[in-house]
Amino acid sequence: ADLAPLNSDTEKDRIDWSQLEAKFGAFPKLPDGTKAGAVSKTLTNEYWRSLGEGYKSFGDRVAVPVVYQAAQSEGDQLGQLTIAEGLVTQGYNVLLVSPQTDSNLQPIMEQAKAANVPVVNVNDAVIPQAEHYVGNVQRDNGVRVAKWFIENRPDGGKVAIVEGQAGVYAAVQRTDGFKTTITEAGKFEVVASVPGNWDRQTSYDAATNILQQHPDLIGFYANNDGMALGIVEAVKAAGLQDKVAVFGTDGISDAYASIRAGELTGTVDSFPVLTGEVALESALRLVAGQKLPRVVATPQALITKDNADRYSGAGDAVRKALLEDAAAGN
Amino acid sequence: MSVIPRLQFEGISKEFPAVRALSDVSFSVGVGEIHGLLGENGAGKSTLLRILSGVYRPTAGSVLIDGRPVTLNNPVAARAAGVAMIHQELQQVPQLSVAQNMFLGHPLTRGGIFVARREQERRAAEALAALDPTIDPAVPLGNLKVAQRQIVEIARALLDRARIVAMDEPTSSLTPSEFERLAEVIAGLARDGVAVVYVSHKLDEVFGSCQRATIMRDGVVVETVDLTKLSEKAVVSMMVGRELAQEQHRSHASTDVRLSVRCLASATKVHDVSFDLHRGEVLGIAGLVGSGRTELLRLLAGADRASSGTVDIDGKAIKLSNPRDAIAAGIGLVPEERKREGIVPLRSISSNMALASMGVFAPRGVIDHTRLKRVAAEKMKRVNLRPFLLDRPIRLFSGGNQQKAIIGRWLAAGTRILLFDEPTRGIDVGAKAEIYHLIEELAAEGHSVVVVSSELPEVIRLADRVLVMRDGTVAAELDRADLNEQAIAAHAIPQSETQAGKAQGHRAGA
Amino acid sequence: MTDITEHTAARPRAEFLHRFSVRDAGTLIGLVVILAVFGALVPGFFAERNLINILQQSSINACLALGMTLVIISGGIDLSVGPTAALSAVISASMLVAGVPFPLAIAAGFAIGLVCGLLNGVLVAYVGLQPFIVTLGTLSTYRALALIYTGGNPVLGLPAGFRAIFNGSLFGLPLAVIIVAVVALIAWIILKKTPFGEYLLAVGGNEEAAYIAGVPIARTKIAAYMISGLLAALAAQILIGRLGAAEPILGNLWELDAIAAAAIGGASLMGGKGSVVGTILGAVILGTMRNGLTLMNVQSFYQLLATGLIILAAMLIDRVTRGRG
Amino acid sequence: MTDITEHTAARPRAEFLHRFSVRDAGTLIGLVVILAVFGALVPGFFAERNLINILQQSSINACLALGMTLVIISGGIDLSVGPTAALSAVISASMLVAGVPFPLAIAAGFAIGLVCGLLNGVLVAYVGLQPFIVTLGTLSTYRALALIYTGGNPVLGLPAGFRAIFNGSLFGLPLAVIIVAVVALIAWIILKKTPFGEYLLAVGGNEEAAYIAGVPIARTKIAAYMISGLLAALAAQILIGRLGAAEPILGNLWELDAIAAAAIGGASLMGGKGSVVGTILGAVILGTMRNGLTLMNVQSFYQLLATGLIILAAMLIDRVTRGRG
Ligand SMILES: Nc1ncnc2c1ncn2[C@@H]1O[C@H](COP(=O)(O)OP(=O)(O)OP(=O)(O)O)[C@@H](O)[C@H]1O
Ligand SMILES: Nc1ncnc2c1ncn2[C@@H]1O[C@H](COP(=O)(O)OP(=O)(O)OP(=O)(O)O)[C@@H](O)[C@H]1O
Ligand SMILES: [Mg+2]
Ligand SMILES: [Mg+2]
Repeated sequence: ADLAPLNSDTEKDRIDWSQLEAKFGAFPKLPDGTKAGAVSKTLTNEYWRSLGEGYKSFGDRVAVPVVYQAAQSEGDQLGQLTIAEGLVTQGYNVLLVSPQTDSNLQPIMEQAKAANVPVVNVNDAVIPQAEHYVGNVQRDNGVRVAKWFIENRPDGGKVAIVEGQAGVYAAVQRTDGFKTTITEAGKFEVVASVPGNWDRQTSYDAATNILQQHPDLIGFYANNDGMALGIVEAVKAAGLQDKVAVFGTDGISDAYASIRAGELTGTVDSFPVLTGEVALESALRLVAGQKLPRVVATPQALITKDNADRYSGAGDAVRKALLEDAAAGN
Repeated sequence: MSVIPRLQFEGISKEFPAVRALSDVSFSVGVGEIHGLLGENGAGKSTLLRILSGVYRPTAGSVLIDGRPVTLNNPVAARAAGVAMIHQELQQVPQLSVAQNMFLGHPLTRGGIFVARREQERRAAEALAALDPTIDPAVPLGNLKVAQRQIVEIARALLDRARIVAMDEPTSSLTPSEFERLAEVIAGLARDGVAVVYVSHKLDEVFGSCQRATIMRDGVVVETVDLTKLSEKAVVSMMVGRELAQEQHRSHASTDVRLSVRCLASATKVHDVSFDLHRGEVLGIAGLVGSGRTELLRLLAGADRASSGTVDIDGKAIKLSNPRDAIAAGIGLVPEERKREGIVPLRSISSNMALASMGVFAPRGVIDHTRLKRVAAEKMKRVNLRPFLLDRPIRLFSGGNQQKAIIGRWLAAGTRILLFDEPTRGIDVGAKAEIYHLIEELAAEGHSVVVVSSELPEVIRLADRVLVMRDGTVAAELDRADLNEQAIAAHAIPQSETQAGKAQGHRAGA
Repeated sequence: MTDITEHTAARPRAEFLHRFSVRDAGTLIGLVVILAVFGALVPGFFAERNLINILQQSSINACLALGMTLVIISGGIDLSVGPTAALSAVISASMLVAGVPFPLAIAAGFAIGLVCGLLNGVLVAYVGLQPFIVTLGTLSTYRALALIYTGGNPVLGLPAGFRAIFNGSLFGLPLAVIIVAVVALIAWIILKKTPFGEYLLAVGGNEEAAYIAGVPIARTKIAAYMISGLLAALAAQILIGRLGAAEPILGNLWELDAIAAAAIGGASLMGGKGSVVGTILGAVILGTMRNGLTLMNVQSFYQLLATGLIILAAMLIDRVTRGRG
Repeated sequence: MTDITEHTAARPRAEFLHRFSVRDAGTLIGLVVILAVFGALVPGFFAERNLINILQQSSINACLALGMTLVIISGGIDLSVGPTAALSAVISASMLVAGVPFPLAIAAGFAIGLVCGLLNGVLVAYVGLQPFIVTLGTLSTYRALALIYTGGNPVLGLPAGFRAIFNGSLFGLPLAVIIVAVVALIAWIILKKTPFGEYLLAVGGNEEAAYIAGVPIARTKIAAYMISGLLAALAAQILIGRLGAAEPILGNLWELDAIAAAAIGGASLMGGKGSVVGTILGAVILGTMRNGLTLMNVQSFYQLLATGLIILAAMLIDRVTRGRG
């Protein structure tokens, strides 16, 4: 029987990452020689490199070798498919894939099934046929930033969005989450929602133009941190750094640095290292024969100057902080 | 000649932006007539024939075929109307084979889908047979020499079995004996009732083949004349609008050796060539097509690299690894294929002229345009450029005037040794006389000149001394006293007939 | 220095054929070297399964590169193949999802490809704009249309029957590979045996001469772009059959791979020159390289480096073995 | 039909100048139309501040496009400008962060640009490979080197003093704009007034004739690529000055914008033709468009559509006003 197409944000069969150990016990023993293969979008983005670090650190902890490959650019759909097919033929016991788009790794699902290799879809684009998904809720990303504005700027005002590449899943979801939430609040007006193409320079130029037209703007939301850092420079160049709040997404280290320096207002960290660890843990539990729910939700948090230190320490400290958050129910 | 002419031009005018190339041109060509079309460079001959073949549309006037007006909006329409044309500039695709070029635009097919290559090649070979049976219709056209390509172009026009064949300087790179074969072919066409319009700067060809000719000057018809009743001289003066002084050869050669070539050889065509060139001397080089003359000049001009041998100038050995070395040593080449090797089509006359002597015009790194203009005006006046428009892109000039600009290039560069490869190919009598005169003047000023030419009268007219080349070596050296066509031919043609038959592409040059 | 110094000998027919196969042989040698290197470094590289993978992974690029080759031979270039494919894909897919019969939906996809090519061709041939800039403009335009049509969302849930058409196997070879092989054969016949092939070479080789000879310049160019569009649409059908979904952002950067394949295969971007066999070899070289580097588990930055170096190396090998491109 | 049938006017000097300015006037009309449209649709579009914004945002593309124009005139193309800029940026930036004095770090960045251009030039001019494919290869290679050098991370924390160099203003104009204006002036002088300019036009116009006339073909081509590399490096310095960070992925798809600007400005990708004034206008057209569309808050899909259509429209206006490119 075919699975219903997965919607990672609304799927009922889900579990929060913090519950894994409670529900399924300590990490099980694995068959000898288990090895995992992983493919992600591109290493030119720190987010995906951090995800790989998570894979590696958990792999090291449980002595499972992990091969981590990535396509050459975010647009390279067939290249990523080629890589994934290579991993299937090479006989890994489990695959972790972060597809470029919802469908470009579709054939892998079938090939892997034929080869009896479980596949875990990790974050971002969602393969509809995916049996297992580990990741956060993309839409929630934008929602969190919108909520910050609603709380911290009670008078409302003009805001602008700088989007990622047109048509990319994460960009569409994040933008939509922010736009819908903030519009429903009533007092805000989204005066611009323009493409930044994941590109710092394009975002800089777009922000300059928007600020010039709307000097009374109160904030920007960018679909990733690179773009947000470009916007920060544009805001500074326009001399509006005290009036305009700028939010990014991903929580890359430069974003933290900028937040601490008081330039970037905030970012939504989705903890890629932790996500990598959780994803590999879930994948290996599958190899060990456990029946996990279809979606394992990983954490994210809105980082601002106030809480930056709490989330940027060593891996274990962050893990602890996030477990506390989970227990507290955010 | 029947009552209704096969071809009539009625009041044809053609204006290009800012240039009136033809005004009110009318004349007619009868069935089976071979009609000469004469005029200086830029007189408008090619423009008229391009109108006939549908490449240009006339600004006014009409073309009648067999008494009926025809619309010739494009080459296809002209072809359908029974017009075949040999263009002055070779219009060929080097990547395609000879046969494919000949059938381009109207290939023979099998079932309308596949090109019938074999059949095309067979028919192409048939058409080529009368002109040059050694050309293989299956080789890529780019592999042929210019002369062979021109023959292919002629053969292509014959394929069409047209009612009108327009030939725009079909023999510009052919030898006299090749012309003879062409003349027979043309006569055959005329016997079949084809009207032939024949443009050539070689008056003897026109007098030999045509009975009537139309003479044009500056875009208008001067007169349509009966050639049997006029002398060449009279025709020439009608063409140029003045009397052309018949100049005799004058030697300015001194005994100082300027250029000394010893045992020069290239990897391919040239073997063991040695000769001296004196100050003020005009040295002719004659030989059959493929005897290695062009390649020898290219070696001297640094365009190709020699595999062995030495070249001395004024007693000093020079290195020739590229044209810059040659230019620095005072050597300049006026190449054979003007369009391909001579001009930069989009650039002006001045720019084309100045290209080889930028250092002179830009002593401090920035071009002194006033000086360049002045020198260009001076040099172009000297070579008598017409029209005298120094800033006009060179591609819009007639071939003769392009050639003058290239000569001007070397004058501006202060070149002392000039190498001319077929200097008057496609150039009219007036300009030809000017170029001869120029060459002599240059010699008188102490320049040394080498002239490669397939036209023996030209060699004899100009040269103080002639080298005859055969199979890449100097077969003979003839002093002015011994200079005549028979003597040259005797040395140019390979000794044994069998050898000549074997060597492909060797055609009798005299 | 330049090709002025070297001139090819003029010789009879045998030489002509010889000369041509030598060009493709240059590309073939490049491929053999690459295969040998990977074969030595990667265990199991020569496994039948992997070789089939390489062919399958090269098939889409080969399909596009064939159309690109014809356009390049005609003296043009088609940067819009990716977005053409995307537009064709989303329209076919949404028809399929809406229950339109397969042949009709596929035909509609092909029609889109033809129309996209027609527009490119008309702008190049009749309006006289530069091919690079025309197709750069349509690159954005077609992509935008695909995005607007779908609202940026993928079209999911293609019927299994449709997917089977392009996903099957015949004689142990994936159908996609066979389809592309047939296309290559047809392209070869077109180029070598038909008047249209001659026209393409003539238009790219010497447009003025072609015009004077009566070659229908505009129609020839337009046909080349339409074929390129059609093959982009075919590639799109194969891909959505494989993926089971059509995305508006499909085909990103396809043009560069297709041009690289054609150029490695000996096509000259100045027009008038190109080879079907060479292009196919070029596409397989690129496919092999990706496959091999992945199997060697080369990190993506180094893969990028290898891609660049191998393109350069392939051109160098080609240059050395067959003379100036 | 083809350019055989129509020919541009020919007259003495006045006409010559006229003819040239007519070409650029075509591009200028395109710009004026676009300005007028946005002026009508966007309130405040003509505000001085916004016009300066447009110039500033066009300056980087203009800088690259100038180098591209010289390369295109010489008959080549340079697809590797973006990665060249990236490599130059990350190396300069990491030197700056390490405390190397500004002049030295900037000089190192320029040197990188020159070396990248040199490599392109040598492969094109001496080895005789096709420019498109050479620079396609180096496009990947240089990008990979930038990524490997930085491990994919941006280089942050550029000294404020350095940033001030490129971020300042003079006479109310951003320094970047002034720098690029100076570069344009130099390029114009090079093209119009120096032997090298004549050589570029000759090499692109008829390489063989240029060779016989003693033009140093190889050196001319190499110099064109080196200038293109140098200007890519300059663009990189301006950009990192503005953004305060150097990313290895900087300059993605810059080559397409630069080529579009040059082509809109009248450069012919067949070589031998191109104009500095036209290129600058082309870059400003593209910059104006981006600016105007952002101010109009056009949704991203429709922005893409507009980009495509405006490139096509600019070429059409240009074509109509100045005759066949
Ligand atoms: N396309 C064109 N545009 C502008 N002027 C042109 C064009 N073609 C020819 N001309 C001009 O028209 C005049 C006639 O040129 P045409 O080529 O017909 O002369 P011609 O008699 O064939 O000369 P030649 O003997 O050198 O071949 C010349 O002044 C030439 O410069
Ligand atoms: N038998 C031949 N068949 C075909 N091509 C030939 C033949 N002989 C010579 N050639 C061509 O001629 C070239 C060398 O001859 P070269 O041009 O130096 O002679 P040439 O005497 O100047 O001839 P031309 O009078 O045509 O200029 C060779 O490169 C070759 O392409
Ligand atoms: Mg003529
Ligand atoms: Mg010769």
